[in-house]
Amino acid sequence: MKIKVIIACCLALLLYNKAVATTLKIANDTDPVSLDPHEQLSESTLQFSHLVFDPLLRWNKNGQFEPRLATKWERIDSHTVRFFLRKNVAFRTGNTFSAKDVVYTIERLKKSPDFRAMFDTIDKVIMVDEYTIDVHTIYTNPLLLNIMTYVFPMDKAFYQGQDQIIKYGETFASRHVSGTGPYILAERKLGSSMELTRNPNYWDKNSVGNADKVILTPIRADSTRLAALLSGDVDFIFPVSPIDIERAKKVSGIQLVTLPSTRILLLHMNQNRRKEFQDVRVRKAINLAINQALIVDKILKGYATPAGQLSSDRFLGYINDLEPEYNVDRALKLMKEAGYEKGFRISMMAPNNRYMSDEKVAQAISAMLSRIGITVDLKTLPKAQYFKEYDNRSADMMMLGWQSDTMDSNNLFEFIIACPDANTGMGAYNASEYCRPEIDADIRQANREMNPERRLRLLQQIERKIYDDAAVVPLYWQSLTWAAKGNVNINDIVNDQNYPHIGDLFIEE
Amino acid sequence: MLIFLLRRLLQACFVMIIISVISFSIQDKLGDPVQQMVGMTVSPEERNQLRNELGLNDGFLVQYWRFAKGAVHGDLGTSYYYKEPALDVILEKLPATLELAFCAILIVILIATPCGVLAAIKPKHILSRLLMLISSIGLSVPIFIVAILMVYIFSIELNIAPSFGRGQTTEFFGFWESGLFNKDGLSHLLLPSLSLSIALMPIFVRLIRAEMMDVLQSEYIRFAWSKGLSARRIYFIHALKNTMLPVITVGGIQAGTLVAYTILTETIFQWPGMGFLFMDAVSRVDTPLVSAYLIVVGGIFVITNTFVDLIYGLFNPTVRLASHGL
Amino acid sequence: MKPIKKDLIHPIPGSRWNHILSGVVGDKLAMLALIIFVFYCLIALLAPLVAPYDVSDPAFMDLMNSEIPPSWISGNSQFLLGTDAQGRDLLSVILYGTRLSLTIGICAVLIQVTLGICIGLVAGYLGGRIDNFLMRCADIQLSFSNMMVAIVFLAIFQSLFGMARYQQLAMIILILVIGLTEWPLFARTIRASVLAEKQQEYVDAARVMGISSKRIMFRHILPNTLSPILVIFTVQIANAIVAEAALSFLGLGMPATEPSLGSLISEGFAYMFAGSWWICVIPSITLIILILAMNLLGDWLRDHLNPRAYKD
Amino acid sequence: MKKRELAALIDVSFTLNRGERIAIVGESGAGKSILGFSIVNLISKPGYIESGSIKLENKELTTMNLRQLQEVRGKRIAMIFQDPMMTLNPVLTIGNQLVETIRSHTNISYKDARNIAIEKLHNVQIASPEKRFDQYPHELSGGMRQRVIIASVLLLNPDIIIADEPTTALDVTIQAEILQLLLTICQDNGVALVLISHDLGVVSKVAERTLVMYAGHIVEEGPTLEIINDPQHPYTQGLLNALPQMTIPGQRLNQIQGSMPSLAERPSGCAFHPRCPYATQKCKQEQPQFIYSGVSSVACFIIEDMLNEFTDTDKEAL
Repeated sequence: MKIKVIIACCLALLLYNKAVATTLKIANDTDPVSLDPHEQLSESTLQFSHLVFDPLLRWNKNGQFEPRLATKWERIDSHTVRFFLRKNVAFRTGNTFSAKDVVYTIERLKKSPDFRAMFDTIDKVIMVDEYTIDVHTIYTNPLLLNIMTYVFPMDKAFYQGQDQIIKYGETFASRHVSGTGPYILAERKLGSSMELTRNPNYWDKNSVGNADKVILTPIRADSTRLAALLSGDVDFIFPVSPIDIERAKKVSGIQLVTLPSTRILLLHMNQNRRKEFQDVRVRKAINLAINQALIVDKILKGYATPAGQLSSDRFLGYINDLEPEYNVDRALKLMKEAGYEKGFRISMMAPNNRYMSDEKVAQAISAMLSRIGITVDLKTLPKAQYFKEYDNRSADMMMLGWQSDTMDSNNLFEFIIACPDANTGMGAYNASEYCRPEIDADIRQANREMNPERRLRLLQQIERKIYDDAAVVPLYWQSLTWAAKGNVNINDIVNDQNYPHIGDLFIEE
Repeated sequence: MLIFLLRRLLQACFVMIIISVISFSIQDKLGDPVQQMVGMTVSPEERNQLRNELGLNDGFLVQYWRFAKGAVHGDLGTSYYYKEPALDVILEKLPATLELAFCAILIVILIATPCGVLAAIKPKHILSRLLMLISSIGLSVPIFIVAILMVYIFSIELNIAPSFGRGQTTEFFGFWESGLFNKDGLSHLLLPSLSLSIALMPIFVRLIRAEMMDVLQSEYIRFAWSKGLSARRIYFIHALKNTMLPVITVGGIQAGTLVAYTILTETIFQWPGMGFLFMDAVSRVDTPLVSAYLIVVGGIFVITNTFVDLIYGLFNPTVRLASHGL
Repeated sequence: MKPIKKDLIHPIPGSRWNHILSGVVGDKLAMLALIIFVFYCLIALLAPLVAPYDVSDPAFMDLMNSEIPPSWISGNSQFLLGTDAQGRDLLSVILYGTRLSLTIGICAVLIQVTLGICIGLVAGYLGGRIDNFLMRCADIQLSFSNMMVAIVFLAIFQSLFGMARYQQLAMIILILVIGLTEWPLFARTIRASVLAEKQQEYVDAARVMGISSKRIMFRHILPNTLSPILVIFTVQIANAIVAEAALSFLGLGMPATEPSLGSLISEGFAYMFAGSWWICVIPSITLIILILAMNLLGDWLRDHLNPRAYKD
Repeated sequence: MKKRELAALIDVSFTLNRGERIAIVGESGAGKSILGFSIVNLISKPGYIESGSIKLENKELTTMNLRQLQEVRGKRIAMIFQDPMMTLNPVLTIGNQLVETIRSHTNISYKDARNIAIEKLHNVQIASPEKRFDQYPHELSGGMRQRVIIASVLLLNPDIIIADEPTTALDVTIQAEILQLLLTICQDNGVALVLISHDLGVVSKVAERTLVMYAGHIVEEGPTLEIINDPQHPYTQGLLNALPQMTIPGQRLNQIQGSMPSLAERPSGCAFHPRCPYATQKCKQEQPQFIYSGVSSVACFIIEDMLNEFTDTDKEAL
């Protein structure tokens, strides 16, 4: 008798399957560290923020600002911008969204260790009325709107009083979330999955998004992630490794979308460690010896854009005619002129799990440098160890990938090119130890220059100086690729920042 | 019996102390946890500040003492990533790993025992020769190649079973997330447990065969034959029972190997168990989690070993338990 | 009735080797396995001479040649087994990889043997508390799979030498890691054999004659325990190579600049589904054949020498 | 290279009458045990019976299939092995091992089988058999175990018991008890006994008839007392001389020179000739035939010659 009951129970459990309307299963590479949108400035946190929260404004596919919770904005004076907020928006908790929440959020951002650097420029936020705010900056800031894309208003009534941001340990905000976004977090298993349901009271009635349920699973290995899509376990994956794209394209019922991104991969040549690198001819020779086009073609299978400068063509600083140049003969001649005809030996480090095919790129580069007599002792490390070494400047040559937070060239220059200064944080990732005070002055000026024309000239001037000086070796701008089943219209919702607007994702039946 | 258990307990403590020292000493050596916690734009001072708060700048002994004090109270530190007590995080993943290991062992027992017995009683039979050849090949193909092939064939080409994760789980007793009781969970279990068992199978087939052949040579088996017993009774009662003794011992030792295999299998199949957690923790430099994992695995080994000895005692009446200790 | 040991002379090792050799010639499968093993050893030793390209040559790695299929598909006779994603000649890389894998395997097992023999002899011969202690240590050691030990060791070595020097020492460290983790297997076997041998009359006799215990251990007991060691030795080399491959697969083994068979497979894995199967499949087959040969050899040795039978 | 096949027994032939007790004697390696095992076809692999015939009441045993053999084993012919420590399965209780023997041959209920087993245990003079019934072999002493084995052999009242060195592994005091027990049981139940031993002392107490084996051959056969009092074959003489009681105190034991050849090194002609003090050229070349010497049947050229001489001189005298 007992056995029969047990068998019956087992059968019931086996047959038990929830009937779900439209479920979208997504696999990406990492899940957010915390539910607190202000705890870590990382791609996965921002992807999550776009699901559960709404920004004041966001970038659309064409690189224009699209109003979200801010319906419009206007510049009042050189230091102030006024934002008009959307009415009739409610948080998950039912609290109504208003100006107090935005003020609260920006003030919280100013306390966040990760976002502080960006929001330091904001002096104060003033509530004009319940749906209007004025944002005052300390000095004129041409990039205020770019920064405001990082403001995802949080529910003040929900968080207030228990909103501390702690990098370790448990906080209220890291466990609980209340936003205005298209989805509501239903369940989260850290490190293995996250389940969200559609917000029934979502304010954006025009959104075509129709997934009732979203399940996000992080899958670390590129090939496993693709296998999950091909075997039908998930509907939408990103990123897709360039190696697998060709194969995935051949599979029917699978669609791929590729967009060029603004993330620049580059090499630093440490001038303090090696006197050879202080010679501009050597730096030029190295630039000439590296064949960016071949790397992009062979290793990244064409899913990147060879770079001769730091700014991508979306940025102001981009100069049309700065193309990567490959010429071994000239490189050899330059080496000879510099007195290093016999070459020399350098050490090089690169991560092996941070960027797409980073290790292979590094290997290819060391092979290319050997053509001009530079012997490279290459070490590749997992990212956890790599960035420790990076901070110590442990090798003569180091690889770095940089995505501009503000979608502007100056962010690149500030962190990668400016003279290292521990006090201001300028040049924090300048592993070249390259220092040109006049470039620093330009960078500072560009940070405040409100005239777009003059600002463009300033940024291009910096870009050209870097190029002429061969300060670093730009490699390529990585492309982003997403893949999904044919009935999932990802084409409309992806963008070059890799924050897919899943709230607007339409799934055909 | 009591003395045996007490001795075992003492040993376990000794072992755990050694393990805790080792696992603690690797903290801070795997990379900088602070680097992983903050964004790219955070200044060095702030990082140092954070490091001070975490106590990472104290001396080794100070840190160890703090760690040991906590460990006694079941506090193995707080995972940097999960922001929860490391022990809780690991215990939460334990059911997944145990279910995987359990299913793999079940498959191994169900298949390896008859195969091993067959190969032992009919060593010249074509089937046993084939079996031994297959087991030789199986022994020679590394588990990660097996796993890759399985994903490729069953998941991508044939689309029979899912290639990653655990699928739907049902909760029991409030803490045990089980995937054994629904179709989705079982289908997810298929490939990982199969590839894990394929890795273990050859070892056990060979072991059972060798031990069985050894036992079949023994006097008491010959005496059993001389008594005119049926072949079935001799093989499955007289011989198998004696065969299983060393198999159990080796099985206990294999527990360590099983842990290694689960790391590989879980990594390839994204099985959300302890091994996957461990590799994740290593790559995230979540040092409290790494050392907690080492301690938990060490503990599991000590427990299984004790159990193996106890079971050994049950199976083998000749063993006096007390003589087995230090 | 127990046969009486005729005298104090232990079995002569020379005759054992003849015994093995004559047996190998008789068994076709064992012969094949031996030939394969010797072949691998030879190409590993002679890799620099046999390989069509010099891997240390700066021109060896040329992205222009990347992912060329094996010559029977591409018709390109320049690269017999094709090239990998970096444009390296796969044949040359595999030859050097085999050399590395075998070196790591054999050296690691040599460490295991040395440690295992010493500990096993001491434990078995002295017995008592020392024996118990050592065997407990063996248990503890076995509880940690070499993968975990590897991570611990890698961390310690890294902090000792610094990351930069570490990768130059990767091979030695791998040898140490694998060598230090599997000694209990040898130690247990030796101990068991010693315990069995100890009861034999000739050991008693040797002791009565006033031969020191060290001498008894090494001159009298050790030669008699060689058979099981030989068997385990063969199988352990295979295991060590697999362990190295697994560590490399997890990204803990040899650096990509000096690939072993395991790191080649792991690297090629990404290309497996992308169409360039040979980058993963050919090293895998190379590895599997080597391991299979070692295992067959070990099996055959086990059956042929029948270590258990040697006790009497 | 083909593996060599070696013959362990050559030209061995004897008959056993109902209720008769015979002994097979020889050094280790003579083939005594193989002879014992081959009777019930229990030779361990890779050994096998190449040719010959073993009959039990006109039923050929060598050609029987396993099922038929199982009928014979235990029920008709039972065996007692050399080492009682190794003969009982260590992981099964005594009772279990006794009952299974009964139940595999008859359709008796467990309870009845248990009663029979306990009765037999009682018969072999085991104290408190009910208690022993549930114990494991390792809880019993060596002598005790041999009694259990004898009890298990008696369970089905077999016609023949083959005892392979049943007392070798036991203490001398217990040896005598076990032998006495064996003898009594055989006499009481009319069971035929094949006692395999290297010890002529043991044999003399139990067996009516003795077969002496050397290197796979029977070299002498006859009534036990006659053989012991007047051994004919040089090998039998050597065996007897080697017994301690045959020597004067203080004198060295009379060893037979050399040792038994292994199967692979069996010499030509009479296998004993390298060790035989009387060996002639003929011994090295030809295989001697059995002849009746008046005391026993012997295969030896020396005896043959002596007999011939004797008859010749007899004739002359006549």
